[in-house]
Amino acid sequence: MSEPFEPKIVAFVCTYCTYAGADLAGTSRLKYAPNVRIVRLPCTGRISPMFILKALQKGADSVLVSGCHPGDCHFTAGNYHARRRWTVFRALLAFTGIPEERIRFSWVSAAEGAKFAEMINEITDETRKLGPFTQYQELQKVIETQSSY
Amino acid sequence: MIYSPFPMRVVSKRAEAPGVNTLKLEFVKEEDHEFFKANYKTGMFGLYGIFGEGESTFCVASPETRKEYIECTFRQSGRVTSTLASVDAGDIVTFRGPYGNRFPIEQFEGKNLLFIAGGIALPPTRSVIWSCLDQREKYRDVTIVYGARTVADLVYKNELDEWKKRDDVRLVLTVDPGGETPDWQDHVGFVPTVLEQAAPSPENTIAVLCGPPIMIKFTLAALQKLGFTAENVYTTLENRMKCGVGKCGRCNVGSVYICKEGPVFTAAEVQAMPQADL
Amino acid sequence: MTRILLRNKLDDCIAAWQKAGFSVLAPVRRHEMSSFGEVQKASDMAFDLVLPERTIKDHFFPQTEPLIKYKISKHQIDSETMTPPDQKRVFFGVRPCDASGLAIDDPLFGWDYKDDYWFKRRENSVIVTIVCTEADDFCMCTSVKLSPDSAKGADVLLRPLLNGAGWQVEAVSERGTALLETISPLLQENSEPTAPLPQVAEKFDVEKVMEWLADPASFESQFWKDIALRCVGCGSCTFLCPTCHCFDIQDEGDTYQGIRRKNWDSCSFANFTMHTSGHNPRNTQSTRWRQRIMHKFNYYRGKFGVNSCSGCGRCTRQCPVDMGITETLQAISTLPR
Amino acid sequence: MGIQEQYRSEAAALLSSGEVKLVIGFGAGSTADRRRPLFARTPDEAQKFVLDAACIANLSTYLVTEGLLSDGKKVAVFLKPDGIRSINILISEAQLKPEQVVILGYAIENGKEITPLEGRNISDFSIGEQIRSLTPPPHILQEAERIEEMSATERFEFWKEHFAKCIKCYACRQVCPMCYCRRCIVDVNQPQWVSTSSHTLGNFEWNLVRAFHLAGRCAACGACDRACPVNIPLRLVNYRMGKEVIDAFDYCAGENSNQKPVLASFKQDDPETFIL
Repeated sequence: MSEPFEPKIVAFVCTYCTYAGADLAGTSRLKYAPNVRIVRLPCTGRISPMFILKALQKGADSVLVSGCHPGDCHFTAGNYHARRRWTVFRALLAFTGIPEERIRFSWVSAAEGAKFAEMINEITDETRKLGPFTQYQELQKVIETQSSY
Repeated sequence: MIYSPFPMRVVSKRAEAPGVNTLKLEFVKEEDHEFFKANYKTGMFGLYGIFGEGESTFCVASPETRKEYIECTFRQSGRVTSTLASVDAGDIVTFRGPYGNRFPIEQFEGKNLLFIAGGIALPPTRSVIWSCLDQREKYRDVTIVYGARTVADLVYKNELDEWKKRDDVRLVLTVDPGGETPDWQDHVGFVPTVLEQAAPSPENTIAVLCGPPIMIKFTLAALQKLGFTAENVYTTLENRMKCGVGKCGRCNVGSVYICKEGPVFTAAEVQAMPQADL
Repeated sequence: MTRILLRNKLDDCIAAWQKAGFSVLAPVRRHEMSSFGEVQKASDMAFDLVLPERTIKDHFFPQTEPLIKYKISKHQIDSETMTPPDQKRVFFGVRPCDASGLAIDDPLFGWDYKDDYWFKRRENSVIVTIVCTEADDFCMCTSVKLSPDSAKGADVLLRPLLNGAGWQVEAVSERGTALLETISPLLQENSEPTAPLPQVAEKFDVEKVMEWLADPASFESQFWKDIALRCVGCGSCTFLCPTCHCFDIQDEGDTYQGIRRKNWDSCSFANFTMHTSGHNPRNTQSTRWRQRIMHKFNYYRGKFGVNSCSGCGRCTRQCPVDMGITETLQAISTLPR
Repeated sequence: MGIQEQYRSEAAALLSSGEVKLVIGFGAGSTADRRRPLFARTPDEAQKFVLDAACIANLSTYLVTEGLLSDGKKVAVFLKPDGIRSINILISEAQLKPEQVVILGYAIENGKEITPLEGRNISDFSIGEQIRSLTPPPHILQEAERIEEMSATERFEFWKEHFAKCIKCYACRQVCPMCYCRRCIVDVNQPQWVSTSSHTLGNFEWNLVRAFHLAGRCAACGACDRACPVNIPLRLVNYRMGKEVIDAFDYCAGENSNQKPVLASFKQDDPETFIL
């Protein structure tokens, strides 16, 4: 491995708060790590655990899920529902050996551009320390080779 | 290898009816084309695919007398057909085939031909129609009865016009009641009824019948009324397929594998199958 | 006088085969499941199993198999056909029912279009069958006209010695003869008696069953509806069957690249025959169970002259609701007619 | 009169009076220690019912068979407390109407003694306290604890080995009373969220999705675990999900039939310690 490891991070964000927050970070010229790929969704309530699995399947090293602070949901309660789901899904991932440090959850409002930039930097640094999620990525590699099982 | 398809280049795409498209495909590799030319007979089917989405089974709509291209006509309904419907000229799709049996058109020589089709089932019929019309001298009277739900749902509108103009083809067009437009000149009514009114003679006549199951059922009854025997009526069956070559185990009706022993059957053969499995 | 292979020579035997370029697979217990797996020494093998939970079919018709690798760009698609590995393999300790299963499926995979994925593996494999000395409540080979010492599908047949020290060895095919040559120094002449075969009771009269199934009136019999009531529609009986061969072809990947795969599929699944239009020719569990039985004991015989069942009994053994071929065929053979 | 005879005659009476159209119970199986689901439509057929300590299956799964209850008629079913718990969950998820189910309840103690349970309608049973205090069998508990103590890498390897065996026969789904979706997420192909192939990655995804969909809905009957032909310890992951839901939301699925499904409801002060 001659090239240094650059983590791939996928962020699923709600359009009303966190995406606007990310936008603010941009317009405020706050610099944050370019390792994050943002996927914008209407609400955290729309962020299915399937998305997280898909991101891992496609080679993400970390996943961030982020939306409006409790009480601020554009659809009133989407983030409350999402929070319950995350709690359970996070426990499931932990129990099956997918490290908790690789799946992050946050509330970032439209005003928190700085928080967003800081958080992305932090997650990128930590993921860099964790290294690539080879355990999961191996599974993808294996299916590309013919085997007699 | 057995499940490896031929790459095909899309020459053109033609919208036939709402949700129905025809693709004209040419072989990318000459050896694939040679194989197709050597093996294709009217009635056979293929698996048309797009890598990343999968394969879908439908007939080869072009006749065995014109093997430069493959034409296929399909309704957009699932994952594969939706993607196939979105290709443009120049794109690469795949074709696996030709598979299955054929309409025995040499046995039809010297006979009158009656073609009956409903809706999206004109494509398989059209393959036989052109195979016969391209050797017109070998056959006697040719009658085509074609119906669709609405005028818009009629496919191959250009060819319908062409057949209409020919004096060696009798074309009977119909649309279901309510499906006609103000300027519709042809029949209004269901295919079986219109067929009975047209009253083609069963004498020395072969009927080729393709359509949805419910239409087949009533049209067969009408044909019997007109004096046709089940042995002289040919039809095609279709089922979900994955391999096309008799291995994947899902297209059978009773003991008959549609992919290997079909898709062309006489009505007598279809009647001998367990009807509950159709 | 016949030749025998002693148990204590088995390690040498494996070594000899490995030296000759074979990998050796045998029944193993791994991760709380028994199946055929690669072994390095005799102690890896699980000889006490009547039958491993998984069949040998897994190694000829894997549960998922890459067929074609593809890369997509705007006006070009590069595809590469993937083929099974060339590895030569010895399957040691196969039960007669599992070995028969392979022979039963050969004509299907060779039906006009040859399935190279199956045959390449078949040609690279030598089957060493060990005759059964034990049977359990679910074994039913005798009911389908096979036996605990059937040589069908085998290249070498081993008969356990009564004293348990080894096996009497007999090559039953050319491939078997060639395999035994690689270990000829390890075999010895001997006339030890072999262990008796287990008693496997005939559970149904398969002739009577076939006769009933062949009767067109049976197709719509109420029998199917009654017997399949408790079927939950999982695929465990088909996936654990040594002869079930149905599959699906699926593309897996993203917009630019991926793999077309051949995956096990099961006639028990509702989606198996579902048309895109929503029409499903086999839309109830009873029609699907009828298809399974008809296919095995009527259609397959009509096409290939053999029933598609080798009597291993796994369908009943593993069924979550205690269904299976045995019960169904027993019921059919006792139907009033 | 033993419980078996008592329930046989009760089933027969329910059928002959026309109160129920069908009784789902157990009959003799293919070996001495097996019992199989038996469907009785006539009083005569009810005489074939067997009820003893080997009747461990959760028959409530048949109640969600497509079309079974659509005629509004009643069905009687033999159920243990875990089956009754399933019925509570199904009612709370609007999959069953309480008045359509007649329960012939029984309990098995110490794996051998079998006792009848009082009551016939779901409202007659109060199993709340019982199931909340119900701990899984010691071997499950020990195994779950052993996994919790592993490092993430070890845990991943543990499950990888188990999921590698999965053949996607979907027996776990098909026997589960809670898996009543007409179209399961794995059967959806536009888009294809979970790959249908049963390679380890596809199996991993399927098993995670299955476990997640059962979080806060599992009746802990163990049917999936028993049905799995390749012996994946599904009960462990179901147990862990159930525990999480109790710990985080003080919610125990199937305590009664008036619950709001845990993932379809929320409290404003739900815990969120992990959220940045």
